[in-house]
Amino acid sequence: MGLNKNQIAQRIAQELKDGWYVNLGIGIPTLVANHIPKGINIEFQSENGILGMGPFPVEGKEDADLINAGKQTITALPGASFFSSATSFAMIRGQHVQLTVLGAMEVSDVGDIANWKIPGKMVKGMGGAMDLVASADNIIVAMRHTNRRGESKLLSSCSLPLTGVACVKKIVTDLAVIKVTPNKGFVLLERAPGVSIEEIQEKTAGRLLVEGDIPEISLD
Amino acid sequence: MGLNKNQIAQRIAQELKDGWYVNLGIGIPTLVANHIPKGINIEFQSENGILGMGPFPVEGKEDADLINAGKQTITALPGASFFSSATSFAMIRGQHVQLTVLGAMEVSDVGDIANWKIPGKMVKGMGGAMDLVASADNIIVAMRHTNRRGESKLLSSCSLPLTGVACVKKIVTDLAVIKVTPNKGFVLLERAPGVSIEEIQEKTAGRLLVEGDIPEISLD
Amino acid sequence: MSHKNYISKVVSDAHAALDGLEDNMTVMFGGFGLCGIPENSIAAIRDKGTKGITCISNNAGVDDFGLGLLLKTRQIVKMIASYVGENDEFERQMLSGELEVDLVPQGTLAERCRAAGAGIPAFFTPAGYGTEVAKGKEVRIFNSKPHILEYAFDAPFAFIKAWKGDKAGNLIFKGTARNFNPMMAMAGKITVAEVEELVEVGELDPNGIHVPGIFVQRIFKGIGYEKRIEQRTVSAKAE
Amino acid sequence: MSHKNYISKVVSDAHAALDGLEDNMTVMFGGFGLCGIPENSIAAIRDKGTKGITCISNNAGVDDFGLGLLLKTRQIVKMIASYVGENDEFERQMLSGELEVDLVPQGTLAERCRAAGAGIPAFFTPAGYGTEVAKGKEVRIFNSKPHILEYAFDAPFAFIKAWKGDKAGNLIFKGTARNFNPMMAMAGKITVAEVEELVEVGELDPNGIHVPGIFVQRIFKGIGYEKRIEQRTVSAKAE
Repeated sequence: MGLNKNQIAQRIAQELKDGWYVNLGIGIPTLVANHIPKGINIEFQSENGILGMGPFPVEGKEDADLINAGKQTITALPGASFFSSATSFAMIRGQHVQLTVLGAMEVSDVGDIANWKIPGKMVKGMGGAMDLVASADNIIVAMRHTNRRGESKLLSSCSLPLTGVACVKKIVTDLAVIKVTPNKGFVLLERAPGVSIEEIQEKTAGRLLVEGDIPEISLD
Repeated sequence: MGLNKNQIAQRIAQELKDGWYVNLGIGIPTLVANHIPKGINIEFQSENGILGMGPFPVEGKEDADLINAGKQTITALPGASFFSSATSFAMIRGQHVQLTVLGAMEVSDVGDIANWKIPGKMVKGMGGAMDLVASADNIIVAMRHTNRRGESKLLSSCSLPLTGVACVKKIVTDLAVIKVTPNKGFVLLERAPGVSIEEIQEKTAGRLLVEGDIPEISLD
Repeated sequence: MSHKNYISKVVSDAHAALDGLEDNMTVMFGGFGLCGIPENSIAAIRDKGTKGITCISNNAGVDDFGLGLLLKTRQIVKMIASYVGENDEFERQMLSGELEVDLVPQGTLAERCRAAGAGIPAFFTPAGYGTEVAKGKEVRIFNSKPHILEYAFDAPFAFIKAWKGDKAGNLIFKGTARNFNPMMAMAGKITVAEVEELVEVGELDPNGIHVPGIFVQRIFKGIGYEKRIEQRTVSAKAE
Repeated sequence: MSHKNYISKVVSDAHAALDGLEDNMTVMFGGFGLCGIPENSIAAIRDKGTKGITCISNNAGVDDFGLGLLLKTRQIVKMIASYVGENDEFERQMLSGELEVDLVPQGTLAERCRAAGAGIPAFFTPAGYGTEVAKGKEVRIFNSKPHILEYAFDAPFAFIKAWKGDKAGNLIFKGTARNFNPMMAMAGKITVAEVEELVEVGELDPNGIHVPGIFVQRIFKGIGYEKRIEQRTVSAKAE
């Protein structure tokens, strides 16, 4: 079976630590904001220039001057601040943002990530992704374990143009939670309820270390 | 004879052009602000973080949070802005300040300047002087033509540790107005009322070009 | 007093603000997506018909708004940006080779603009190392981490948009409409700021200025702001 | 909601703010002259007796105030600054060799702090080229002008002072008391901000924040500010 998008986001939210500033990418990462654990205080940064980003506005309250990096209308929470793109990326490059969560098309077993360009297809640009992955101390990738053709997205080396090298620390997919280590490659930490280790092994093309008991992901 | 401090400042003020942002150093340069010609609009920058610096406050209105780079209490004029030291030196280094006026201990005939350190004496530091002289498009030095021992301060090469190289464009002293050119050295433009060309030549140790009529400085 | 205590930057309108803008120049445009873009200046450039523009902007607008207007008229020959999706005409011109595109990581783009304005000709950043962005660039290790050398941008003109401005060119932005505008103000040799509200000198708090007037050469009050929203997203209304 | 929407940075006082400050650390101090200096933190460091401090600060205070207090007690072993006049004890220690001094051009100092906070490990600047400041440094020509390579500063602690701050660490400065404080806030691994007014989250205008709370790890309300004036200069009173 595996996790759905919301469950992937919920599992990633378990990684949050009190007092972290967090940057969430477009797609599944955005959903992480809906699952902040009790007692954990988090501020969300959006790289276009806001700290303290809140939920979407209620209808009629949209403000063209208040958007996130996905160009969606948002709100600002009490304690928010606005700043320039230079200051925003100073926060990111200077490692003041403790966690970046983003999607990926491919991740290699040394932590390389490809998520911005498919040769032959229209290139939209890397936006802030290269700055984010090159800088963040802690990068979690949220993605499906395989692509639409059923091929593994966890590879020994990326086939697509890279966004960053040796930067991904953890991957949460519909099937598993995986740590990325420079020497041992992918290390299986948890599996989705009802998903077998064999299935994960089969769908992971890069080196995958399975050691000891692998517990099921708990979402409670 | 020669010009006094205020007259040197007054002559330098004639160089001001409408719409210029100007940074004035400590000493004679500060006095330039008292002589802005009619119809000329100038904003003064102080490198500790203000544009639109005004005169000293009236007694009782001093504010410890409002000083200039000489640590003197000042005022802010309408249209002023405050900013960080990084932004302040972005203005300076990025050549947004059109004119810097500062004092000097020595200037060479290729425009090198020494004004921050005397070997064997207590070194106080260069403050912002090195940034100012390395960056400004237009640097005018205000100083006496000779030092206390009567020795020329306009040399073929500086004997003191440099603040910057090939940067001074013009010098206004008690005796003369002198242009500094990379190839011909000092070029005499004007002489103080009653001061002879011979006296200026005698008191200028570096190469000095005297060509054609040299008018007297006019202060009206 | 025979002189004002400030330097007036006011020009009458967007058209007057373009004085000196010529074909084949590099031009910066503030904004992120359609947020905080200089709507009046873009329209005036379209009307003026300036050609051969190399455009530095984080995005390229949409088909019928923002920089999309200048793409439609083929006034832009090269686009330096970090993200150029959401624009069919852009895609067509790029794929046909009519439009040259140079993609730059967003943080690097921002910092290269700031560097230009701050007199920093080059700096090292980790962004893009190991990717095609690093191709041909100097690599150096700092704190055991590889970085690449990136250069400041040059731009004879920058067009930006602020919320409020005074006649001396001091600017204040609202919300996330600030984005690239402050650095491009710093970088432009001639920076044109259009504002929603143009106030008298002295009306803005000197502690609250986002861009000091020294970085602005021309300012005018814009008109008819559309401020289009690209992705209107809302929450369920509270009961 | 079971969680706050902000991250509280409040500590009880200057003493509590020093937690983790150990001997032989590099420490940044905001301020220009005696303007905008963290008076409470300096006093607390004196009381704590932390030794072997390498101090990054534009100035060194005066004999009996500012960093002069930590010089008197010999808690500072090295001073990185742009201007260190007006302090006899400083001069004595420097001439006797007790105190190491590294003089850095003021703009370079400011930019090296910002760079540290912005993840820029090194940048080129024209300041100091051809002078003793350039000794041993890499020189490179950009636009026919020589520049030198300067490195970001590292600092496990930064002590800064703001006018107002909220509990999430957002800061606002007043007048020229801003100076080095914002960049040092960015550069400090642990940045301690003392403020004259500590307000609730939500009281400060998010458009008007000078230093976003992300750059501040600890904040407290300072007490007994002396705010000494170094050069009291006045104009003749208008009649």
